[in-house]
Amino acid sequence: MSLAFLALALVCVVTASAAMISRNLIHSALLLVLTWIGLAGLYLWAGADFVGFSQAIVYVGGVSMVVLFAVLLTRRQRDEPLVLIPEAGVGRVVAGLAATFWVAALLVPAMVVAPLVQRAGPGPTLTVKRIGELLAGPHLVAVLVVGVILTVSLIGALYLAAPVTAEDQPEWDNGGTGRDRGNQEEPS
Amino acid sequence: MTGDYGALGRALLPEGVLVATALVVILCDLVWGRGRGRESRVQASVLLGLLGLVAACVILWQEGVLGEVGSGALNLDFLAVAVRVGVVVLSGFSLLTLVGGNTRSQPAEYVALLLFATVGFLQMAAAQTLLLAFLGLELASLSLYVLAGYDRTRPESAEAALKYYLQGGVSAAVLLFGFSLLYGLTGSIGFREISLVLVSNPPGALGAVAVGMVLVAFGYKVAVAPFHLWAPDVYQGAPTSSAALIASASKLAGVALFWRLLWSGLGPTSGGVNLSSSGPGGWVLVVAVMAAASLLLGNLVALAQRNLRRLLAYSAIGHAGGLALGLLAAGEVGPGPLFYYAATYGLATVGIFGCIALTERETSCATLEDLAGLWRRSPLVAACLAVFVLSLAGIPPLAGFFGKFVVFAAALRIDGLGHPAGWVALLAIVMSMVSLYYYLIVLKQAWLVVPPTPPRRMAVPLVASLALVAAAAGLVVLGVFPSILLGLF
Amino acid sequence: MSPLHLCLLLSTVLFCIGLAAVLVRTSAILVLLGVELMLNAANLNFIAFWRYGPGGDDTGVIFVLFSIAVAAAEAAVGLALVIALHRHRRTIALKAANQLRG
Amino acid sequence: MTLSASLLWLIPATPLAASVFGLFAPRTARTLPIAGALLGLVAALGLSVAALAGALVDPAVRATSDFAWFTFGAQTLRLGWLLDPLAGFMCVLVTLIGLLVALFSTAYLRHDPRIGRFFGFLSLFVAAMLGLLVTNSLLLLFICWELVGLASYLLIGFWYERPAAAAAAKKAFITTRIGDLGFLIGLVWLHQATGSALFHDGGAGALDAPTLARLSSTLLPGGWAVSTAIGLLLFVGAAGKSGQFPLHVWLPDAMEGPTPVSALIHAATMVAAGVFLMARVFPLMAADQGLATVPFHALTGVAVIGAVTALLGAVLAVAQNDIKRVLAYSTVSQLGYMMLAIGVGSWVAAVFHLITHAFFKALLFLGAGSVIDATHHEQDLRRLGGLAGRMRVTFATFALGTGALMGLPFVFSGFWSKEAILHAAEGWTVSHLPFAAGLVGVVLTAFYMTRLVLEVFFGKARGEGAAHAEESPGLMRGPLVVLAVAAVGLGWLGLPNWPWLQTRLQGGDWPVHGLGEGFGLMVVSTALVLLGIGAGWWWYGRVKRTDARALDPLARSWPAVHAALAGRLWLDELYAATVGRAFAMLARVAAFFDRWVWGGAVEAAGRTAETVGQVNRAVDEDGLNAGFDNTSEHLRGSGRRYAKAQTGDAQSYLRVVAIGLAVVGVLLLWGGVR
Repeated sequence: MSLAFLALALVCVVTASAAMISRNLIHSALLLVLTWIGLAGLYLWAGADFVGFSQAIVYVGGVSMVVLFAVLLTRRQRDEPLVLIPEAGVGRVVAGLAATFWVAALLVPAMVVAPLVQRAGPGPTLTVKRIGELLAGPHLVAVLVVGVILTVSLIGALYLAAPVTAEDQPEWDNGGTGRDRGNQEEPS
Repeated sequence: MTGDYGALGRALLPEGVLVATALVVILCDLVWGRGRGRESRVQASVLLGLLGLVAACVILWQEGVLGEVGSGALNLDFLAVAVRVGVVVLSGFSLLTLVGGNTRSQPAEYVALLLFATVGFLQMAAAQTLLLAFLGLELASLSLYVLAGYDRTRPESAEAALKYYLQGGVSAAVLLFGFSLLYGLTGSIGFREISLVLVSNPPGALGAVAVGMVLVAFGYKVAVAPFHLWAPDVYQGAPTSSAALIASASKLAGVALFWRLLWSGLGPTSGGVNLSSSGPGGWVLVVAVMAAASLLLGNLVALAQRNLRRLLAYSAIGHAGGLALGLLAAGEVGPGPLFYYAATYGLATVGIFGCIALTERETSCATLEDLAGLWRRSPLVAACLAVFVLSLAGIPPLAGFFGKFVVFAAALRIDGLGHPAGWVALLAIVMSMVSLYYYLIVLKQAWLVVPPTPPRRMAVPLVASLALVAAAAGLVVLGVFPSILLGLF
Repeated sequence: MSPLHLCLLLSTVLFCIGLAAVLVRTSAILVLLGVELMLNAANLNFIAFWRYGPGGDDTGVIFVLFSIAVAAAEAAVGLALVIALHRHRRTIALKAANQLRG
Repeated sequence: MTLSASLLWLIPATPLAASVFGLFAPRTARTLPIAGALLGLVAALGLSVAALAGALVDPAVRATSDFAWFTFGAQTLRLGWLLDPLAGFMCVLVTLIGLLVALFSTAYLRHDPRIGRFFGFLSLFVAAMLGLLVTNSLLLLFICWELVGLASYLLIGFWYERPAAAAAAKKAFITTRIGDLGFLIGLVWLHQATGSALFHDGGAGALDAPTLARLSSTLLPGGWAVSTAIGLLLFVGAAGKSGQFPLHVWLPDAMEGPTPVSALIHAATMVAAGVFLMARVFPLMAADQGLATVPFHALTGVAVIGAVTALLGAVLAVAQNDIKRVLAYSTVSQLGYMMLAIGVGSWVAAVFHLITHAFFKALLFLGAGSVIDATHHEQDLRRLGGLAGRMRVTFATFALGTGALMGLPFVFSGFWSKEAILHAAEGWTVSHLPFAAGLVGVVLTAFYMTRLVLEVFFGKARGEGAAHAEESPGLMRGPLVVLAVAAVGLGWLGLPNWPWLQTRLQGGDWPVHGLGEGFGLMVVSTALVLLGIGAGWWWYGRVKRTDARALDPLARSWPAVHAALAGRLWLDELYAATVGRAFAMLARVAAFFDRWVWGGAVEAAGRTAETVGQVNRAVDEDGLNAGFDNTSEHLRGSGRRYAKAQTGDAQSYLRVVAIGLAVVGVLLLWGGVR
């Protein structure tokens, strides 16, 4: 058991917890970037170099940027003192933590007692060339599907995030929010 | 390895056609549609999309059963082909609801996303590794999130999409975690290899957690209680044709995927179909509980609904219980009854959404009261609606009755009442009686109630009416001659 | 406790932290980040099992590569949806999205 | 000319074609659907007669013709047609009465703008009933059974503008669905136990002797035979359709439909289906008779319910003021007699009575329709009167029908069929209570029918409608005369010493008992009829009613009894208080569990008190005076309570997912994923 692992694990847990507790959205996002870096470090430590670099590039370089964009775009006013998250009510916090507790109570013992076979000695190595062969061979279908997924997310995200234009208005207005009706209880 | 590429190319041809069509639709709209009226752009996009779907359907039919391709990643067995044809047909009907419906902006992107979602369904129908199952699920889900939130003018649409997304995202994360555990337990991601390892090595507590996580995702995808909560909100808030797609094709593909995953992958953990030897246990028991909860909850809550779409959603939750029951029974009698139930259910649902889409062109179609006098506005739509609703209610000789019959009979055939599935089947029979009450309320509104203001006749586009009649006729024909579908298996 | 068990424990802890964020935080963006954390935890499992597990093949690593891509796509769509919500309700508090009910 | 079994499907197919034609014909064409329906019925009648002729060539032989409906894997589901004298007689009965009712309706509904649709539904109704009769498969029988229910729903609710009609249609549909539930469960069970959906299949069918031996020898926990349980479940279905206690509540309300529909429902189609089903599956019902160890025989249950219904219907008919309601309760009572006959083992007597009853009850209903039509829709006995002179044909035929229903001796058909039933009941070894109930019912029947005739046709007209009534047109009188002839003459087909009908139905010898053997019983029953007539005359004949508002003579004598009877013994209210309450409690208990799982422990704690409060309130508030619809309202209320769990808050949904994951995981661990 290496010290490096413990250190990285500590970084991940601490930053992730802090990110999830912080009341400032920007702080949370930045702390989470640290978590991602920590995870990338763990991958490197385990010998999965390529995955580690991918994690760093995609998350630290990509996802975090998208998050920051979203944070900035959803500020109410330009001069708003950075996005403070409203307090969750006590009930919500307690109910949410209770639910999490039950899941943890299920998962943690199962993980700890699992009788797993472990490989002795040094871990496997995986070269980039081998990854390339795998992607072009047995996992070719998956590569194609991921391509489509990325296309979908590109089209979808651009469409959804774009501002509403005049073209969006329906030609026939049938009372817009009409679908809200019928939720109310009938008088009984 | 290179020899495999040819077979793979053939197997993926339908997907390729759909992706190409999607891109062509967008391009065409950019080039040809510039400056044209919205109606013609919608028609052009739908027409192109439909062409793509028809082509895909023909190719699927022509190719038939190809067996395993892509190094065992996909298994194009008989069920896969049947489900693939089924989802393409249901996607086609969902697309057609766009013609009659209250048209929205940027139809080309909408059609393209619908086609991408169909590609996802096609993957789900054939996936035989955890990786492709996950990717197919995600492709379909991501497209559906966007489709659900496609109406940018209505806050309900955004809200529905966000709720759908959040529960979907959590379910996907849970599923991925479960998959990682399965990989760890068996050292493999192929369903068959997993099954082989699980037979010889009991998976223990970690396996229970992994199976539970898979069941969470199953519950989400098919809207089985208690993972159904997104459904009413999404049915209500999403654009009509998106809701139709979510309710029909997505469900059929989900059922097929989880049938394969649970039986041919996790079969050894099912606790056995024939429990008489070992006593109840495994996921069969849990799915039975979920099915019972769904049946009770969906049908009872549907009784209280005044909103048509929410009523449909809760009835869908009830039917999801039936699908879960069919999933159990599939271990004994094969996936035939399950497929029949899911396909005919999807057809009836997509038909009802078609009727809603046509109705809300001119007036709002939200509450049950909005249906009042439908038979005066359009006898054709009202008649088709009656067929769809009665099929859902399980009135013979429509396909819905037969779907229920084969599933219940199959569930009882496992071991009569000696098996939990038998009891759930009994409950399902009782609940199908309860469901009749609210289905009749829908029909009463459409057929008997006279609206306060004299209704105008509504204009029904020819294509839309043809589609409705085709769906209704399909339900009648499949109900009278069920061997058309069942005989295949 | 063996390294594999420690890795699993770490991933479980991360999974639960993510879940807690999803269930407790009011900001839709933070909820999305919680989901991302849960996905990351699953990825960590794959790597751990690849490194220490019984299997001989490399599919675990490949799986992680794909899931990273998918997670990124999911994040993009999710954040776009949050922006869409914000457009209507002028807030990203999840509580604002409760018009559909019953 | 005879009709082979393979062509039996033509019999239901002709009215079905007519109904499709009638429903899709343009609304302006009024005569086309009528002509189509009449033509279809005439053709079906001809085919039925041919089929019957074929069946009578050798009554002991059952002709079946089966076909594979679909094949699924190694399994093939076969359906088929079955021709025996039972099916033949019933087909002729249904088509003949259907035809007469249709003829009557052409005149009765001459002013209705939707007469085309009416005839479409009517044809569908008859077609479904015919399909039910000629099938060789319980599954196909069930499908037709459901179609009969659907068509009756459409016909009872034909005048949907009237809220009472809509409510009655709903009530009929829902009540019979409760029965259908039993039927469906029994059907699925039978299918699962025998692996065959066919009745007769060369030894492998569900009603063939080897299968029955297997079913009756398989025992359930508690010593019950499987055949007993399945038989009782099927009887629940038959009880729903045939208006047996306690599922009879829909039948009187079904009067809201047009009167010809009532005639059809009460005579030949809907209610006959239940009796027919029992006759058809009689071998199954009787399979446990030979077993001494079985704690309960299926037929015993049938006999008891039949006796209760026979008595109850007659009692309730006494104090009704609506002419159609009196007749409706009388139908309930007569159906009770039929079930009683089946219960005591004489299904042949039941079918005999079914046939005679079909004719005279159709006659009585059409006669009532004639009165109602002539008096401009006056149905209240108290506002009628003195019609004997003005409507001679109607009166004469109605009187003949009354004689048949009472069972006036020797001349009328009802006498002979009722005698057959009472004779069978007398010989039942298990108990004599059903026999006694049958005898009491005879008195009551004579009493209420005497009252009906005296109030409607004698005395002086007490309302506007009755004062200016004129005889109905020829198209209405014609069917009445035909039915009257049958009501008198049909009984001669099944005399005790010349049981032609019985031997044909049985397919073998029927024990002939000469007039001498049954003579004592006949004397007793004749005396009872005379007693009933005398009592009726005592109360309603001596002093004629002169004012519509005058108190009922019976109410003057015994006010408490009359009030109880007029309130239909508060059975509807009892249902609301028991069934409705039970559903509500169930729903609340379910809602409680639901919340507990959904909201997690924290939310549940706060809401337990609330749930307890709700249960409390329900017990307090829901008094005994709620109506039938409360049952469904309770169900909806529980749904509404569930729906509140859907708070709209996305995070509460996600919490449910998390809790659900934990619960599923625990369930899996507990169940033991091996």
